[in-house]
Parts: sequence; structure tokens; C-alpha cells
Amino acid sequence: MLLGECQFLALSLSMWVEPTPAPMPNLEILTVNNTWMLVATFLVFIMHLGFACLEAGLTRAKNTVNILFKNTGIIAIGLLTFALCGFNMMYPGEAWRISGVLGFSGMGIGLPLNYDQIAYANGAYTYWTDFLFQAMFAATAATIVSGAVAERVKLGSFLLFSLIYVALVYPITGSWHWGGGWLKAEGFYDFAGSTLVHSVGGWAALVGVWMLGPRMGKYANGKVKPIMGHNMPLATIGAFLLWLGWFGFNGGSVLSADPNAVSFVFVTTTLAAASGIIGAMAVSWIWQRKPDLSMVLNGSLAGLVGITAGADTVSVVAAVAIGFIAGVLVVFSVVFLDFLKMDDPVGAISVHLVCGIWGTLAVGLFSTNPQHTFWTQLLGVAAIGGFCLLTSGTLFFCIKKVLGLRVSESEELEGLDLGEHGMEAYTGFQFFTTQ
Amino acid sequence: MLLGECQFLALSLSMWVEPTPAPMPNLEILTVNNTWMLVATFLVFIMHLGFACLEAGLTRAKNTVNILFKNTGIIAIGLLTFALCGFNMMYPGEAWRISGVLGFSGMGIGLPLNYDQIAYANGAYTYWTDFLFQAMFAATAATIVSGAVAERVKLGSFLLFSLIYVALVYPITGSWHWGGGWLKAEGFYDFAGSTLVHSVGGWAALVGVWMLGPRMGKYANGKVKPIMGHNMPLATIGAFLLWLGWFGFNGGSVLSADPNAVSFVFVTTTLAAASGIIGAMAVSWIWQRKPDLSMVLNGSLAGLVGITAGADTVSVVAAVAIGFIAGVLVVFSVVFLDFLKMDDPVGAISVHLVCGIWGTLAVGLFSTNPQHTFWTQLLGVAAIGGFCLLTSGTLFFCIKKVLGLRVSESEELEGLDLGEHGMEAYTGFQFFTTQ
Amino acid sequence: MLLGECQFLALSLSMWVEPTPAPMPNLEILTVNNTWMLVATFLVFIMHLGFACLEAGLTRAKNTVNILFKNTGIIAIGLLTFALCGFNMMYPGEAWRISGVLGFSGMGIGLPLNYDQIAYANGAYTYWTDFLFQAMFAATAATIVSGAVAERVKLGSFLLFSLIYVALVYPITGSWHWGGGWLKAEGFYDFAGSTLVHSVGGWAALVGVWMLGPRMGKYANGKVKPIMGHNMPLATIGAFLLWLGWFGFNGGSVLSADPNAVSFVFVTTTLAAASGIIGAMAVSWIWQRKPDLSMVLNGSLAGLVGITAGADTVSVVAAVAIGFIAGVLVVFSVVFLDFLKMDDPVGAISVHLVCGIWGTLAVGLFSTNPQHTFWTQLLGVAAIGGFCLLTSGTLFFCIKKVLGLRVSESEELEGLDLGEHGMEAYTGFQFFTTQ
Amino acid sequence: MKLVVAYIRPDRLTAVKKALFERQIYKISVTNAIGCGQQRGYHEHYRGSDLEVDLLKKVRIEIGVNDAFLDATIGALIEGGQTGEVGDGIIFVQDLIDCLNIRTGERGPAAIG
Amino acid sequence: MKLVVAYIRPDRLTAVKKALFERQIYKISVTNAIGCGQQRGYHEHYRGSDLEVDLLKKVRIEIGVNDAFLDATIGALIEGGQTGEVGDGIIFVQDLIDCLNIRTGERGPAAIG
Amino acid sequence: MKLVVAYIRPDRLTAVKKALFERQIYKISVTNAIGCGQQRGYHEHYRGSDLEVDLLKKVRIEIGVNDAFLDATIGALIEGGQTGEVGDGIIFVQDLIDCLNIRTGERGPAAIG
Ligand SMILES: Nc1ncnc2c1ncn2[C@@H]1O[C@H](COP(=O)(O)OP(=O)(O)O)[C@@H](O)[C@H]1O
Ligand SMILES: Nc1ncnc2c1ncn2[C@@H]1O[C@H](COP(=O)(O)OP(=O)(O)O)[C@@H](O)[C@H]1O
Ligand SMILES: Nc1ncnc2c1ncn2[C@@H]1O[C@H](COP(=O)(O)OP(=O)(O)O)[C@@H](O)[C@H]1O
Repeated sequence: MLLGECQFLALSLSMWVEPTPAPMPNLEILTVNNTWMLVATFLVFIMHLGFACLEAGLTRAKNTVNILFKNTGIIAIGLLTFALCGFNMMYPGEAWRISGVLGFSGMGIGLPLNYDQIAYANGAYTYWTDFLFQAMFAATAATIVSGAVAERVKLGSFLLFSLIYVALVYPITGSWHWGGGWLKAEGFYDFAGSTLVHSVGGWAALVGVWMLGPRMGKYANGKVKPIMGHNMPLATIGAFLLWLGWFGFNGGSVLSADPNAVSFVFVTTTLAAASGIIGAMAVSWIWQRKPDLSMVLNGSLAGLVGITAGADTVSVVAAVAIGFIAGVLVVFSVVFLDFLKMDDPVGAISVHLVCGIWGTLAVGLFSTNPQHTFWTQLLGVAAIGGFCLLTSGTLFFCIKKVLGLRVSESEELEGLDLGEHGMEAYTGFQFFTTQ
Repeated sequence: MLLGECQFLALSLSMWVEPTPAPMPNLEILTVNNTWMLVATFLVFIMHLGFACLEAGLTRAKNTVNILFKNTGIIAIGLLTFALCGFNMMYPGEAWRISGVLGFSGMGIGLPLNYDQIAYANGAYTYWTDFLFQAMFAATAATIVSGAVAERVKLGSFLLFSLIYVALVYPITGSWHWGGGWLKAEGFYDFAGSTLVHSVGGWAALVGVWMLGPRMGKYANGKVKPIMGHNMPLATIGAFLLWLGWFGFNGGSVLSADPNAVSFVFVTTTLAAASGIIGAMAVSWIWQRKPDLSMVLNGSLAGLVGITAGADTVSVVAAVAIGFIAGVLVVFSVVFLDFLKMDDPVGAISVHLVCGIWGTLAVGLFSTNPQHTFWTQLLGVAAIGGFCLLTSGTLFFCIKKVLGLRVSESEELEGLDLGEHGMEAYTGFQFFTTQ
Repeated sequence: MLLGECQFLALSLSMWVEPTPAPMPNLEILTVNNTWMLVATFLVFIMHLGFACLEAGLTRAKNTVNILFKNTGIIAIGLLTFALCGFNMMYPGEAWRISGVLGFSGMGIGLPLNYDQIAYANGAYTYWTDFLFQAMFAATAATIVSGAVAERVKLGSFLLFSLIYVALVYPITGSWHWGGGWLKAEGFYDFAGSTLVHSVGGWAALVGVWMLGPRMGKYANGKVKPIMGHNMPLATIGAFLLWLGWFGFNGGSVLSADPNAVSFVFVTTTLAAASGIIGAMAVSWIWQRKPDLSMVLNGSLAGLVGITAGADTVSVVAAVAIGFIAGVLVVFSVVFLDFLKMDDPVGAISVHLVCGIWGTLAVGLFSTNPQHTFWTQLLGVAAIGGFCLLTSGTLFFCIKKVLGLRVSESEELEGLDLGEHGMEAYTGFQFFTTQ
Repeated sequence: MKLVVAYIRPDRLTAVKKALFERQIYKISVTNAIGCGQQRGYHEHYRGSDLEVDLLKKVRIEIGVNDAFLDATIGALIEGGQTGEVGDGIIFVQDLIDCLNIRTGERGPAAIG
Repeated sequence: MKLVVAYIRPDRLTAVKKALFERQIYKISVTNAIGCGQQRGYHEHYRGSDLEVDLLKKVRIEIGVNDAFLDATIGALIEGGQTGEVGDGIIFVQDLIDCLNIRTGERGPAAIG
Repeated sequence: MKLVVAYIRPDRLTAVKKALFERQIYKISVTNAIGCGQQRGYHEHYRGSDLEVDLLKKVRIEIGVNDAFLDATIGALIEGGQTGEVGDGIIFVQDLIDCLNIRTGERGPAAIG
């Protein structure tokens, strides 16, 4: 078939993304659905290693222990707080306190009364799978902030911020759409979280970067002085592991192992990542004359974030376009943020916020489902953006006043590894530590 | 629901962990069960990379090639010996030579007579899956020793030890419980191997460390001189890959894809790891004033080893408690072993032996199954501990007499990479090699 | 059972490798089959990270960014070109232009008319899974070349070569066997691509190495001066990730989740890798006196490439033998290529071409299926070898004339990272850059 | 001709370079070093034990100058390198009896001019 | 004033430091080096080929001392650095015509006192 | 006795070593360095911004020689190190007032003979 036909055919796919489970789900179908969801869960888990590697690789060796520590801490905090309260706030069921806006069905996790594993989610997954898959998502949102504020944020302050953000803010905005709240009712659509996960992290990253100010020496005499990442193989491992995890992030968001739906989401996700690479490579090679590895890695992630909102509702050709544009966007965004003196060492704002917004809006432009409109998408972006700005701003502000946000100049100079942990990441290796 | 209820509910879970397969397993259910078991198999496989990275990262750069080589060699040795004899010793079926204590059903692997893939394990997995999943476990036990004796053990001696230990000792103790031997009859319970895998490795690590003595310069003038690991990102990659692998290690130990059972095990496993991190972080931050990344990584593994024995029979709250205590234990254990001048560079004894024992006993304390008692658990720990001490002691002793265990002082100084392999791990990089 | 019996039993396995799907595939069986194929897909995906790490680790630090960039670029190029034309050339269905030799069913991907997800592949996988699994394979072939030509090839020229090779050559030779072309008709057998993927990449690597010539300083005064890899942990991560990916590469090539077939393939694949390690270890330890980690890593990959052609049709014992011989072969091949002054920094030719040929021929020697003969296997090797030599020769020649293949001497000296990308892989680290 | 060797804080290198360039001293060589002087070290913590690190990271600068430039060189090193905190470092001045440009073969003052 | 430069075995650095400290010599600077002397190198093996490595890892110590401390310094270097095996290294003594503390601006013997 | 210090291009080290060995000069010490001279630096590119790198990688060689060997040493350094392109480096010659072999305790010319 020709490329033209292909779009036509892909358009006609919108039919099967509607859930078409067997009329009476049985143990067999539950078992396979649930197995897939567990696979998706461990894939999302490995994204945390991806974040740790990417962020560590794109920053300086003297802050590496600190970054690894933050990422290890956050996943523990994210999982435990989600078990304690997050899950029951995000999916309150009937237990809305403010209808469609704020719900909470109690502390802790445990099987609902009259639990029947097949009936629980119509044969799609068990209660425990439901919890864990969502818990892994929650931890992701906080991790996004970590990279943006790296190399200067106080460890304790950051962990406190993450704890509150992941325990309260993420579940609340999540409940608006995935928990069946008011945005859902408005017709807003965000398949796997371009906005609900990535932008939620991205907005906090933006506020954090703005409150902290740039790293020492980044902007001198009105010029941008790049501060090179110290370990490109590590960054590459990080980006590839994130991509790997995205198969679970998007593929699992089908919330069943529905063969056509999951495999179609795999295809759109993969091709968007690939075209994100091409987009970033093209801009970086042509515009900046030198093909920049860190940009190309960001490009793949940009494509992935971009497709996340609409992976199941756009055509293959649209997925390639969304990814490509995200890849282009991310490069310009990185340069633009530097122009604004917003110092984001790993490009977290550009990847997760900018491309998260782009992906969410792209659903309005490209979705094969006529009910998705640009304006509802914009509404969702704005509502969640506003709430995140407000809450993360308040939070960072209070923490700044009480504990302080930024390490001392001398600690920043000698590195947070020695300052916060009294350890080095690469003992024995020799460095030029002039930066 | 409230936290109190949650425990109540989780307690009521003990019902469904009893295997409840469909009355007549069919091809569908075999296929999904088997697929899950194969996924679990490759997850356990990747733990070997996890061990390699963790051990290499926590030791010095001059011994890195040696550690990587050992880990690569062990998996090959473990898999091949398990095919040759281990599998048939560990799961002798009816072929006990000493009833419940020592069995052997012949050399090599191959389909049993009258093999029917659905009937073989009641639709849970095929013969080949059975073998391979267990083979991956076997190789794990030997790998645990590798980290504890690192930086001073002779390569050939170590590989010889591993070969015999994994070919004979691991299958014998394994047969006592999982193979249906006498410990099984006693009512001992070890879900996925806190004792059968981790402690079996841990006891040998203990003996090895004791026989070898500490690395040069570790204990000088009655003081502990820490010998820093050389690559914290590598160690972090290792710990996360181990955690990833644990989804297969514990999740696969359900021995089917039973939706509730596997997903519940995922939840207990994950939360125990998370609270292990928090436990280790708390102790290290409060007691030692500086939050130590290597301890936090050990904490996650401690939580995982701790939950391994009871992942399917304790409540969610108990899982969190078990993990937290394991995380606390591991820090104290590391310090205590240093006090005893037992030099374990990567904390293998603390993680695998101490937390393995803790996890096994915890089943006696927290299990929702009333048949599990503290005293039977203790019996199992003691019996297997005694046997492992005896056999690994004899083995190390004989090898020491015949081949020698420890490299020469000058080789230890210049590093085993040059001494044993004539290679460097990081050619071109500059090091300060004063340690 | 005894080792002798075991072979007998394994021989009798040839029965079940014949596809025995349930007479009427249903949604349950499609869902589990498809889920497995998607898992296999992400496993093959992660091989690309494996290649990137292995190649980067076995070369010098000054060329690391370049290698990582190439590997990131290739996967994007491979996936997108396969979507654009490769898939429809490799699996032309009825659309042969030259019968059995060259087919093409149009540009782009999209659901076939009258698509029924269960009927599409008799319940084995969906259209989208089919495409994506094959697309991941395609990208692999090009990646193989990357390591062999590393540290001296021009970035643009290499990417151009890859683009054309993966877009045209790989699908054409693929169509001859897997696409149902003339080699299929001849009775040639290549289960998962010892020849169709690995040799196709290997032949191009051979031509590339020959056209480029050795790296400066590799062969001086008639002696081989080894150029050490700069990061052994990275190389080890690479080899293990490749092994992990191979579970999907071979396990997925069953093209369904058939329990016996997939698990048997897992066993042969794993044991061949393990015995490849032992083979390489033995030769390297005995013949070269020092056990070489890089050889042992190559040995595991050699075993994997060797078993790839016959993983489902040889006995367990034969799998061990094939792997062992591959492990031995790879060491001799590396030394022999150096003798010929063919400079292959990572051993790609030895692993993928030499062992790819060995594995394909081994099917003729060891297959339990009497229809597989040595001579048909040889025919396949020769036909595909000839075609690949011709096409890659022409391609490299034309690119050399138009763009040039090799970077300048001074760029090679300072490293391609600065020359092509203006970046360093390990900023801040100190190196001795005398080589 | 004099050979000036200075140990400075790593993070002052950029400032020292700037100060030197301003005085038209463009030819310098730099190595990585560790050192101890009046500055006390710090403690590292690893797995429950402390390690006293008393050799701190420094940068070593070596400059061959003609006598006329000696004061300017020293001035630049002090201007760029001084923070007033313990650990600023030291300057050594030695006699240089000969020097040679490897490329041109020029000898003596001209080689470092 | 003298500038003492010594090349020692990396693993003797701790002993040398101790010997120096015992003699109240606290200010030293250390760099990484490789060197060859009477000591023969070793062979590395990689992918079937041998590589002779003839530059071995050493540590370079540089100490500016007042003349009165010269003998103590040399004594400490020998006490800490000597193993009696080939490869122990060498000590160079040079004249130091001037020296300056960057922080205080002190000049001459006082700067290294 | 003289102490010869030379900064050369990293990739000339093998050639310099060979030239020295041919003249029976076997004892040398080498350190990593970066430097700037007449050679212009280059630009690195990272995330959309440029960084001028003006300190280029060099290798520092230090050789203690008896006066009779001085010319041979300089000759070897030039033979091995010269490419004719900007950036070849420089040779410094200093007086060595004493030297000592740490292992044997030999002093003076014998120690470096
Ligand atoms: N006498 C000396 N010999 C060798 N190096 C010295 C000497 N004095 C100072 N240094 C170097 O200078 C660095 C800073 O010295 P320090 O005494 O801490 O500075 P300050 O004089 O500002 O207090 C030391 O770390 C060491 O590298
Ligand atoms: N004449 C010299 N010039 C420069 N460095 C030297 C000289 N002699 C010795 N060295 C340094 O000392 C180190 C040890 O020298 P070596 O001759 O092996 O020791 P020993 O005298 O104990 O046999 C060498 O590796 C080198 O770094
Ligand atoms: N006066 C000097 N002081 C210290 N180092 C110098 C001096 N002159 C040259 N160098 C060293 O020599 C290297 C090469 O010098 P350069 O002037 O670029 O070479 P060339 O003379 O061949 O043009 C520099 O990078 C620097 O390390």
C-alpha cells in the first residue's frame, strides 16, 4: 500500500482502540492481561534507573553521588507514599470530597471488600497490579524534577519537596482525569501522561530552576558557558533504558494486553522516538553544525513524551510527525531556556514540559477520535499547569524559607558529593576540577 | 480503608496464595503461565549483570576486570553444571539415594518419558522452563560469594570453588526444601530463597572472607580504613538491575502466572525494597551523619533479600516492616563485620546472609499462614547454615592447601587486573593508585 | 537419565518444533502469543543499547561519543526505513517483482484490507507486532557494521551506508528465506538469523574494514600493537544486554508463545552462550596464558550467534557443542584477522560473520530435522555472502569516491569525538592520550 | 630566564589565566596535583568508617618567562589566585639556564618570548 | 631554599607522608606520573596480542624547603620510599631562588616555613 | 647535572621515547599536562553553546641527566617531538644541584647514570 493509503488505514484504526474485551472475561484472559501489566510495571520501574543514569551522565562528576542518591531515594519515597495515601487520592472511586476535584478513600492499600479478581477490572488486572503500576508512575513524576535542579539543590530540601509533591499534587491532578474527575468529564484526553505525569514533573522543574537560579559560572558576561556532562555512555544508557521503560509506560497504559491496541501503541511509541532522534539530529547538525549526542538523546525522549498523550489515538504517520516535531522543539527549547538564563542541566523542562504540552495539544490536532479537540486539550494543559505552578511554587517557597534550597557556594564548588555525602563517585580517577 | 483495616485485609489474603488453578489446565493457561516463567527467567538472568556491576562499582578500579571476569565465568559454570547434574540433584523426584537428604536422578537434562507439556507441571510451565528458571537461580548463589572475596582471591581457586559449590552444595540444600526433602516435611518455608539461595551464598562468603583475611591496608592500627569503591554509577546500575531481576526472582517463584499471587508478590517485594532504602537511609543519615549511597543501595537489596522468604505469605504492612528492619540491619551489620575485621568489600554477607536469616525468621513471625513457626524456620536456617559452613569450609580449606587462595602481596598492590589478566579496565584514564 | 539418553530424548524433540497451534486460534491464545512477541520486541530493542555499550567499551575514550551517536542514529534510521519500505520488501506476500528474489508491496505500513487480528497470523501476533519485531531485527544488522569500522569512519558516510544497507540489502536477502523466497524453496534453514541478520551485517563489516584499512598504529613494523578498549565494565554491560536481548531474538523467532518451543529455544540459546564463554575462556587461558575478559565476552556472543540458526532444531548437547566451538572459533578468528591486518576493534567480523557462518552450517550437521542438509546451508551462506559482498562493496566504494570514508589523520589522532562532534565523552576525567 | 611554578586552587584557574593573558603571558602549562599545606583536609565517609583526606586538589602551573616578565607573572598569579582563605597556594621561582622551542629550534629568551 | 622533587612508588606515598610529617614537613604537593628507570616494565595482553608497558606508575612529590630542612626531607623520602626493590625512584634537588605565599604575599623562606 | 623538562604532543611520546632510548637515555618520568602557547585552541559544542578550549593536551617529560648527556637528550626530544606544526612544545633546562637514588642511596651523577 502507498503512504497515502497508510494514513487512511491508520485512521480507520480508531475503531479497535475502543476496548473490545471478550464479553465475559475469564481466568485465562485475566492471567494474560495481568501478566502484561506486571511486565509493564517492571518496565516503568527500570525508567528510574534510566533517569538516574541520564541525569548523572549529563552533569559533573563531582555531583554524581548526590544525583544517584536522590533518584534512589525518590523511588522509595514515591512508592511508599503512594501506598500510604496517593493511590487512594488518585483513584478515589466514589469517595470524592470535592466532586471531581479532590477525593480520598482512606489510608493504606488493601483488597476492596467482596474482591473478585476477575470482576475487579473486568479481567484486565488485579487490585495489586493496579496499585503497583500506578505507583511506579507516581515516582516518575518526582524524578523528573531531580535532573533540572541538579548540582545545586540541598538534598534534604529536595527530598522533602518530592515527598509532598508525589504524595499530594500528583495524585490530585491525576484524579482529575485518570481518577474520573472533572477533566475526564470535560473530554480531556491524555493516554499515558504527557500532561498528567511529564508536565506535572516539568512544571515543578520549571519552578525549581527559577527559584534556585543557575549553577555558578553557567552564565558569565551575558554568555552561555556550557557545563559539560561528565559521562556520555552513562547518559546513553539512561536514555535507552527510558525508551525501554516507555514500552511499559505507554504499552501498559492500554490497561490490558489487548493485542491490537498494545501493539499499535508499541509502533507509534517506537516510531515517535525514532523520528524524535532524527528531528533533533537534523536541527543540531544543520543549525549548530556539530551533531550533539546529548541533543539526540533528548530528541528520543522528546519524541516519547510527545507521543505519550496520544499513542493510541493518532495514526502512524501522525506519530512520526509528532515525534519529529518534538525532536526539533527540544533543541530550540534548550537553547531558548539558556537564553532566559534558566539553567536546566539535563533538559528536563524541554523534554518533559515543552514536549509534554506539545504531545497533549497534538492529540487535539491529530487524534482519530473526533471527540478530542484542541481546546479541551489546552484547557487540561492550562488547568494542570496552573495548579502545578501554584503548588510547586508555594512548596519551594516555604522550603526555601525554612530549610533553604541551595547549597553554599563553597559546597557547590567542591561538589555536592563531598558536601552532602562525604563521598566521591569515582575514587581514584583523576579529574581536572577547574569547573 | 484505614491502615488498620489494611492489615486485616492483607491477612485475609492467605487464602488465595494457595494455588487455585483452573480445575483442568488447558493450553491457553499453560501458554501464559509458561510465558511469565520465561520472563521471570530472563529477569533472574539480568541479576548476574547486576551483581557484576555492583561488585565492580564497590571495589577498586585495579580489580575491575577480575570481578567482571569472575561474574561472567560463574554464570557459564553455574548454568552448565546445573544442566549436567545440579537440576537432577535438586529435583530428584523419586530418585532419593538418602531419603529426603540426597537425591540424584542422573546426568544431563532431557524430557521425561511420556512427557506431556500440559500435565508436566499441571499447566504451570514446561520441562525446559523448569530447568532454566532453576538454573538461573543456581548461578546466583555462587555469584554472591564473588563480591565478598573480591580484590584478593585467586581467579582459578575461586572458579574451582564456585564450580563445586554450585554443582553439589546448592542442589543438595535446595533439595531439602524445594526438592521435596526433609525440611519440606518439617514445615520449613522459604518462598523464593532467603535461605536456600541467599544464605547459601552468604555462608560461603563468610567462610571465604574469614579464610582469606582482609585486604591489605583495610585495618591499620586498630582502625578501619575504608577502601572506597571506584564507580558509584556502576554500583547503582547494579543495584537497580538486581531489583529488576527480583521481580522475576520472587514473581517467578509463584511458579505460575496466577494473577493475584504474582501481583501480590510484586507489591510486597517492591515495598520491602523501598522501605529497605528508607531504613538504611535513616540509619546512615542519623547515625553516621552523612547519607551514604552505598548503604542505601545495600538497603534496597537488604529489603529484597528479607522479603524473599515470605513474599507471598506476609501482609503488605509486614512486608514494609521486614524491609525496613532489613535496611536497618544491613548498616549495623556492615559496621559490626568491620569491627570483627571481616573485610567484605561489597557487603555481601550483610545483605545476603544477615538479611537472608532475618527474612527466613520473619516468616515465622509475620506469616499469615499459621503453619509457619519461628522454630521450624530457625531449624531450617541452622541446618542449612551448618551444612554450608561445613562444606564451604572444607572446600576453601582444601583449595587453600592445594592451589592457594590469595594472590601475592605485590599482585594485590598492583591489582588483580594486571596480575591475573594482564589487562586494565580503564585504559587511558589516569588514576591515583596510592591505595 | 544419563547423558546418552539425553541426546536421544533431545533428538526426539524435533516433533514438537513443528507448529502445533490449537486448531482454532482464539482471542486468549492470540493475546498471550502477541504479548510474548511484544516482550521479545523490547528485548531485541535493548540489544541496541548492548551494541552501543560493547562497542564503546572496546574502543578508545576519544571516540566514544561518536560510537554512541552512530548507534543511536542507526536504530532511528533502521526503524523508519523499515516502516517506509523495508517491511514491504522483506515480506512482499504475493507482490514479487522477480519471483522469489525481489518483492515489494508498496510504501509505508498500515493494516491489510479485511484485517482480522486473529486470522492475520493464525493467532500468533497482530500486524503491528509483526512489523515492529521485524523492524527491530533490521536495525540490528546495520549496527553490527558500526563496531568494526569504529574509530576511523566518517560519521556521515557511515550513516548513509547504513541507511541504504538496511533499507535495501537486508530486506532483499531477508525476503529470500523469511519472506518466502527462493532460498526457502531450496530448503535452506536459518531459524533466527545467523546468516540473515548476523552474517549480513558481518559481510558488510568485512568489506568496511578492508576498505578503510586499520587504525593508525595498530600494525607497526609487522607487529600487532593492541589498542586497548577504554571501559571494560561498559563492554560487559554491553555483552550481557546483548545476551538478554537474545532471549527475545531467538525466543521471539518462534513467532508465537508455544510453550515447549519457546522454552526449548531459551535452553539451547542459554547453554550455547554459556559454553561459548567456556570455549573462549579455555583458548584464551591456555593458549594466550592470560584469561582475556574481552575474549570471554566475545565468546558468549559467539555462542549466541552460533546457535541462532538452529536454536529450535538441534539437541541440547548439540547446542552446547555449537556454542563451545563458536567460542573457540572466535578467539582464533580474532587472531587470524589481526594476522591479515584486518583491524576490527570489537571483533564484529569474528562474532557475527565467522560464527554466523558456523551456526548456519551447524544446522546442516546437527539438525534433528533430516530435511536440513549441509549443502543447502552452504548454498544459503554463499548466496547471501555473495550478494552482501557485492552490494556492500559497491556501496562503500561509491561513498568513498563521493564523500570519502575515512577521517583525516589529525582527526583520528585527536579522536572523532572532537573532530565530528566537538564534544568529549568524559569531560573532566584525565587521560593519557598517547595512543 | 625564570621558571615559575605555582600551585593554586583548581577553581581559580580561569581567573589566573585571565590575569596572565591581560599581561600578555600566553604560554603556560598546567597539571593536576594534590597537596597539603596549612589547609586542613576533610573527611570522607564510606560504609560506616571515616577517611581523613589531607591531600586536597590543586592545580600546578608552570611558566617559563624572561626576567622582564617575572613580576608581571607573579602579579597575575596572585591577582587571579588569591581568595584570602587558607589553601590559596604557593609560587616557586627557579632559574632557567636554557630553553628551546621544539618546533623552531629557537634557543634562549626567544623561545619563550 | 631548595626545591625537592622525588619520584616514588605510588603505594609508598602514605609512608612518605608519615615520615615527612614526623619531621614537621607538612607542605607538599603531589602529582601522578609514569616513569621508567632500571625497573623493567610488564606485558599487557589484549585480544591475542601483547603490549609492552615500560612506563610504570609513579608518584611525583614536590616540596619547597628551607635549607635547614633539606636533609630531613631527603631522609624522610628515603625512609618512607625505600623498599630495596628496583623501582624505588629518585630524588632531585634544585635551587629555589624565590618563593611566595599566594594568600599572604609572604616572600622567601617565610613562605614555606 | 641538569634537569630537562619538556612539553610535547601526547602522540609524539612513543617517538621521543624511542629517540631517547637510541641515545641510551632510559630513565625518564612523564606526566599528563595541558597547556597553551602559540597554538590556538578549539571549540567544543554542547547543548547549543560553544566553549573555547584553549588548554590543549600535552605530555610533560622530566629527565635528570649528567651534563655529558644534555645535548643528546635535547637532540632526542627534538627528533622525536618535532612535527613542524604549531604546538610542538618547549624544552626547559635547569641546574640540578643534587640527586639521590632512593633504593641505593647513591648520590650525585651516579644516581642518574
Ligand atoms: N612548601 C611547599 N612545598 C610544596 N607545595 C606547597 C608548599 N607550600 C604550599 N604548597 C602547595 O600549596 C597548596 C596550598 O597551601 P596552603 O598552605 O594550604 O595555602 P595557604 O598558604 O593559603 O594557607 C598546598 O596544598 C600545596 O599543594
Ligand atoms: N634520571 C631520571 N630522570 C627522570 N626520572 C627518573 C630518573 N631516574 C629515575 N627516575 C624515576 O624514578 C623511577 C624509578 O626509577 P628506577 O631506576 O626504576 O628505580 P631504582 O633506582 O630503584 O631501580 C622511574 O620510573 C622514573 O620515574
Ligand atoms: N613559556 C612557556 N611556559 C610554559 N609552557 C610552555 C611555554 N611555552 C610553551 N609551553 C608549552 O608548550 C606547548 C606548546 O607550545 P606552542 O607555543 O603551542 O608550540 P609551538 O612553539 O610549536 O608553536 C604549550 O601548550 C605549553 O604546554
